[in-house]
Amino acid sequence: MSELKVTPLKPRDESSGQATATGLAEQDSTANLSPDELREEHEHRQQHLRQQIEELDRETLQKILYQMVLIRRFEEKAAEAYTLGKIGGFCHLYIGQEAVAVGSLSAINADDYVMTSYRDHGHALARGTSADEVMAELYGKAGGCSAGKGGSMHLFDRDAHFLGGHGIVGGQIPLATGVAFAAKYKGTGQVSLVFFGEAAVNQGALHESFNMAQLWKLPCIYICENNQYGMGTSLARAMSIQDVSQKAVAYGMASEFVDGMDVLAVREVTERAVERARKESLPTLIEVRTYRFMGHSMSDPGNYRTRAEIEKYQERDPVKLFSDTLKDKGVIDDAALKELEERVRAEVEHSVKFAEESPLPAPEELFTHIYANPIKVTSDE
Amino acid sequence: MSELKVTPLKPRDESSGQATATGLAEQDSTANLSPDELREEHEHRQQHLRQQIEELDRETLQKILYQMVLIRRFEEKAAEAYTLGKIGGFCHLYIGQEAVAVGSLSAINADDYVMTSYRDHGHALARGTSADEVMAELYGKAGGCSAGKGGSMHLFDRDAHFLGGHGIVGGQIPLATGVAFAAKYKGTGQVSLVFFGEAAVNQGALHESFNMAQLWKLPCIYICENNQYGMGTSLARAMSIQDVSQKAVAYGMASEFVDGMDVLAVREVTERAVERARKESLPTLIEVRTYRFMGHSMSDPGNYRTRAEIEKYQERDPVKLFSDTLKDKGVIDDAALKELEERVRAEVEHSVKFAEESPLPAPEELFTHIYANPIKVTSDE
Amino acid sequence: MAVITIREALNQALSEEMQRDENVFLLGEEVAAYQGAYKVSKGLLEEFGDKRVIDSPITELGFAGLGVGAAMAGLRPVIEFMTFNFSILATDQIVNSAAKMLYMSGGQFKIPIVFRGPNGSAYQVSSQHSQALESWYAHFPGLKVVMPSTAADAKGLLKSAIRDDDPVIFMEQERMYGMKGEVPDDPDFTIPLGVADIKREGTDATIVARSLTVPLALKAAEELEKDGISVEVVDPRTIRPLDIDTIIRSVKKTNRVVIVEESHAFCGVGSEISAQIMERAFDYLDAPVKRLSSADAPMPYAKNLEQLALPDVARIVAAVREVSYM
Amino acid sequence: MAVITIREALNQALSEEMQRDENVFLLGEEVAAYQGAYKVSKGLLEEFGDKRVIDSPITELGFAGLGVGAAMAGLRPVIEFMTFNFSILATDQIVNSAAKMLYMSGGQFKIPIVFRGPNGSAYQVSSQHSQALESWYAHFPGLKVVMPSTAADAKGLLKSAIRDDDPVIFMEQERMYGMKGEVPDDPDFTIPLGVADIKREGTDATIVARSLTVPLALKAAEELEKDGISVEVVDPRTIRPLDIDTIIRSVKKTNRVVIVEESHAFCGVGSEISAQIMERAFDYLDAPVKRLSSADAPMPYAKNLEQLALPDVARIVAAVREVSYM
Ligand SMILES: Cc1ncc(C[n+]2csc(CCOP(=O)(O)OP(=O)(O)O)c2C)c(N)n1
Ligand SMILES: Cc1ncc(C[n+]2csc(CCOP(=O)(O)OP(=O)(O)O)c2C)c(N)n1
Ligand SMILES: [Mg+2]
Ligand SMILES: [Mg+2]
Repeated sequence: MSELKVTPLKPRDESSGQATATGLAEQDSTANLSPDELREEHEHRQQHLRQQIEELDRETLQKILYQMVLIRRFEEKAAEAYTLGKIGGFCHLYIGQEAVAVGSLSAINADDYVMTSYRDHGHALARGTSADEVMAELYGKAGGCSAGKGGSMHLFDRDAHFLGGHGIVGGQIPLATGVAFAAKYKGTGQVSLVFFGEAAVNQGALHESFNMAQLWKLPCIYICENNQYGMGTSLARAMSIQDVSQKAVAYGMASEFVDGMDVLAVREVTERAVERARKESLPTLIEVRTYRFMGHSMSDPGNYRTRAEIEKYQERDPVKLFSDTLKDKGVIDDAALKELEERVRAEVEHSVKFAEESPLPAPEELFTHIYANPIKVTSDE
Repeated sequence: MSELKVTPLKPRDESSGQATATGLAEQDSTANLSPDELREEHEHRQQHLRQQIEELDRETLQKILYQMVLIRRFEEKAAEAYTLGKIGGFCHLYIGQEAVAVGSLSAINADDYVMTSYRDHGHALARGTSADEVMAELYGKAGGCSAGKGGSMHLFDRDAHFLGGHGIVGGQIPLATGVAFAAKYKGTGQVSLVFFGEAAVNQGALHESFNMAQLWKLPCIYICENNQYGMGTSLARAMSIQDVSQKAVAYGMASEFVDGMDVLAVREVTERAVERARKESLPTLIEVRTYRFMGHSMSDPGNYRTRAEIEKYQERDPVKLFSDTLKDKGVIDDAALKELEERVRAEVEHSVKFAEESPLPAPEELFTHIYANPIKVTSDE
Repeated sequence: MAVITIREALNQALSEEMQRDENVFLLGEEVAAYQGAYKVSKGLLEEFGDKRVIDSPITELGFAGLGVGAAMAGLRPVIEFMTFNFSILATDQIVNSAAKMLYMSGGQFKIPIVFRGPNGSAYQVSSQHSQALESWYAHFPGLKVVMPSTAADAKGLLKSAIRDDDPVIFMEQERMYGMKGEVPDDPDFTIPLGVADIKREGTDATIVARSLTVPLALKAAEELEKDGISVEVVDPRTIRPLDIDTIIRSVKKTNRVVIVEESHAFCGVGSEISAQIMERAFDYLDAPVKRLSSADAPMPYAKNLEQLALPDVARIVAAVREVSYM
Repeated sequence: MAVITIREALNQALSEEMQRDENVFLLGEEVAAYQGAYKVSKGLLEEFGDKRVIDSPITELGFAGLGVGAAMAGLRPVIEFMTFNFSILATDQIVNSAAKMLYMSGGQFKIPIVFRGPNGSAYQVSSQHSQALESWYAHFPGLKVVMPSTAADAKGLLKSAIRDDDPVIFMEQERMYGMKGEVPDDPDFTIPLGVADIKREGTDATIVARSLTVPLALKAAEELEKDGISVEVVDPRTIRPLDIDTIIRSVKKTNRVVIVEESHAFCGVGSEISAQIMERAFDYLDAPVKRLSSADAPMPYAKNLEQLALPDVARIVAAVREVSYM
């Protein structure tokens, strides 16, 4: 099921430092900057990137870029198909947040577990679920990764250890905590990665899960994708403190804050958390400051944000940011980039073709998969 | 409905300082002390008490003592009646925690709101609900403060603004937050006081309520009665941090820690929180370190605690602590104390007589109070 | 009589009741600045300000409980669940606090609150977002459950629900927000809770339908009329308390019943109505009461499967034929 | 055959299944050090250690979800609710995660989990602590619901539930923990899910009872026998899936049915069974199916009112007479 399996890197030696919640400071530094400040800031990050790149092998860097571009183009195509009525229901795009899923998932092993919310296309693709199966799922076809029964919000891929897209805000947080519990119970050394939005932080399910995870020392990594809005409600209007990473203090849990437009920074933070989970069997809360470039879902006009605000963040488009760096670092050149875009285009085109040609689920599928062990109780049914 | 209405004191001028979460330090200072250290500690508190006593009028001090003794004797009698089978269901005694309800409720006005958990006898009595009606409720009689329908866990007294005993751990926390919302909405200047155990702190309901209370600036005072056990589970086995007051940090909420065996200290802390609620319309979390001398409920053998541990806390019995102080401060003498005990005995005896003589609820009461506005839909019912 | 959508009718009811009583306020996710996820609260923030139209964090258990507490202290909250699927997180405060408070306080604390929002299926939103929960809430004494099917009912019943002194679960349907109907202009027009409505008179068979299945039942009735089958369509409108007398009167006339519902069948409202019909009109039944419910399966995403899962006109027609033995 | 209490039978089932499969673990409030609030897990901490017998904080939603997640990753959790009243806080994880996971994942993730604990009334514990919730869980496809009424059934069914690959809601009854019965010694004794049991054979009338009402029905049957009324008592044991065939066979023999339940009537399991009996055995009924449920009121604390609220032997006897027209 996975074309783009992730090669885990050998744990880096200097990455074992105890994490600290540096949220408040960091946040202020990325929030409402002037264009000039932004460009400065941008330059600064470029340098940091260059360092990290020294340490990473070309293949990994190219795979990371490939995944980010794939998610971007795949979703552009999905949006198109949605407006054509090929895709129904709710469809939540990940455009703008690609660096979060790609960066963090590049830091874990193939047998670690991943779970997220309904905004799950990027995570499935980054996890290695084929574009064909994801697109077919969006189309509600039998060839979809959830057999057409889940749809955009409920992508699943057991082989890729992708434990799904979940629709109830916060619902995946206790689930992922249980996955971590199982990993510890079995002593497999696996970690559980779970993604959720900043608005999910206010749900009781998070409070209950964080307490259990820290109390029982579970290898769970909680990644809050703080895109600063829950539907039309800004973080400031929904949470009494603005610094999500500070929530960890109430549980004695380690936490970190990171810029979600910088894919290698996300990877680096995740590596530290993964090491903490594997070596000390401890959870970590990672607040990733990011931004969604599109509406909450395909049906959201998004009037609650100014064009200016959106453009401010688009100046730091994570895909462009990373490809520029790889270029001026000489990891790829225009030709390679063009070739990569070409491969992505082909893969996306193929996924549409695959989805179009995949059959609808057979009518009898309505009644399959209700029970793993169905019990026949009556003759006349 | 209330014989022992509380006279609110004029707000004291020096009580406006911003609260701080001094929990950790304080906690360590009260936990596992040697008998000698305890006596020292005890002396220290005696002095603090003497100061406070200067500022308080005799009448208030005597009322506070009276209420603590009333609760103690009332519950000793209730326990007796329970073992005789006069009282059924769950019966959670408050013995050992009297200083919490009495101290904090002495700091609010008659029209402020009070809510608590199933461990509610003390709060009802301190709020001024008559011993007769409370005992009759425990007996399941028509004369009970909830007409015999609620029982020990669900005492209610609208006239005393006592909004009940609630049975679902943590359930009263959102409710009290809503009461505070209503007070602010109406601009009445009332505050909402809600009591809950330390084990309730782990419930999602608290997390959701604290965020709303701080976000919307609601005049709600959250009093955690940390008696260190939730049934048979110690705080250490249920919560990843031991310092309940620190939970407030995750919401930017003010919090304080106070020794729950010192009734005037509880009163003082509550006064500060009440002032914050009235003047700034802000919530406060107060962690009160206390201890229950009896089992979790009448049916709990309580094997999870050592005799030694219980005796350690009984050395600082809040009722004795306070009466001793009033005595050597000359607020009361042995004669007065004897007279007070006598009045209490009479009141408790009377409550038993009242409960015994009160009729059972009439059979038709089964179907009253289901709806405030019942709708007759069918002829033949 | 203006012709307006159910969405507009609900919006009018909210606006009028908020004008009428300043203790009424609306709280929920995206109800204010966003004008409501389904625009039911359009314009209310502008009309009443952010003191009375409040965007809440995503904390269903918390704000449901906050509403109940506010009701204890004398307000009349209208709590919107973006959909009733999310109310599943709040059932404790609805069932243990709202439904039982008056009773366990021996009559001292009434809870005048409305919990409202869309219930049932939408358009391919898959299993976690397509649930019909009326049987859950109707199971418990202390709650009232209302399910309107027309613009007039939506407005008249919501106004009654807000004026009612008990907790009311008011269930709308996303697929119906755009449906139009005549609504009286009188600002004091209300429809009493607990009164069923004959949406169409007939003599040969009775269809008991609610919410989304009412328009389907009416279409089915038209088709059946062509074949000379005269169908009566009864809409209980209020599920708890249930106006069973009106249903029984119809059954005694037609002797044949089909119950159509969007919820699952097992322990559903249809099973309750069916059981009560047997208990009260056994000797009048010429055929066993038939239930037509959504499939006994979680709601699938695929469009073709979703259509199979839900009752439709063709299946209603077939069901009526079946009980009519033709 | 040893004679043991239902409490001991459940304890044996847990112990044996934990010995049999190391992926089985027990988690809940007070299940370990305290030996269980009702002592069902007595000795298990000592036998299996704190890795597999775990005291949880009071966070029902959280630990129910944790259990479902652990099941996704291959464990077989047994999650104890101190009582099912508290499961109301966890319904989201049970109904939205456990029940739908296999379906929405297109068959990829099964959820082998048991949620167990006492359901229904206890002794004067008032309205928030006396609720019977079987109809809630039975409403949803994806869940299985089991309610044993004897020691043997308790042990055999719990073992089957733990071995089953689907989420099972296993409902006990506090008033029954001390009831004794014969239980086969064979450690591989199990009772299949989905199979009803005739607890007593009879020819004149059928009582369908479950959990606490089974012993009451048997007492009523004895009394009725004295007046020459031969009563058959059918215990479905599994509510979902419901072995309706066994019930129908009995109805076709006796032609008269009383359903006795501790839950509220409205949209209860009794309404479902009644509706299905009409649908499948209409022509065999000599009288309408009668339901005897707990009062349509929250549970009062007062002992005399609590007794009035619950079905008892006298009322069961009267109900059987009523359907027998004598
Ligand atoms: C319990 C629940 N309440 C409400 C919703 C409707 N809803 C879906 S997404 C969403 C906003 C969530 O925002 P956030 O958690 O920040 O994630 P994001 O969409 O920004 O990725 C809401 C209110 C839901 N799905 N579940
Ligand atoms: C939601 C819920 N879960 C479990 C219970 C059973 N129960 C009643 S009290 C209690 C312990 C609560 O401890 P704490 O909150 O510290 O209050 P305390 O009893 O110590 O005053 C438990 C588990 C309940 N009533 N509600
Ligand atoms: Mg967000
Ligand atoms: Mg406690």
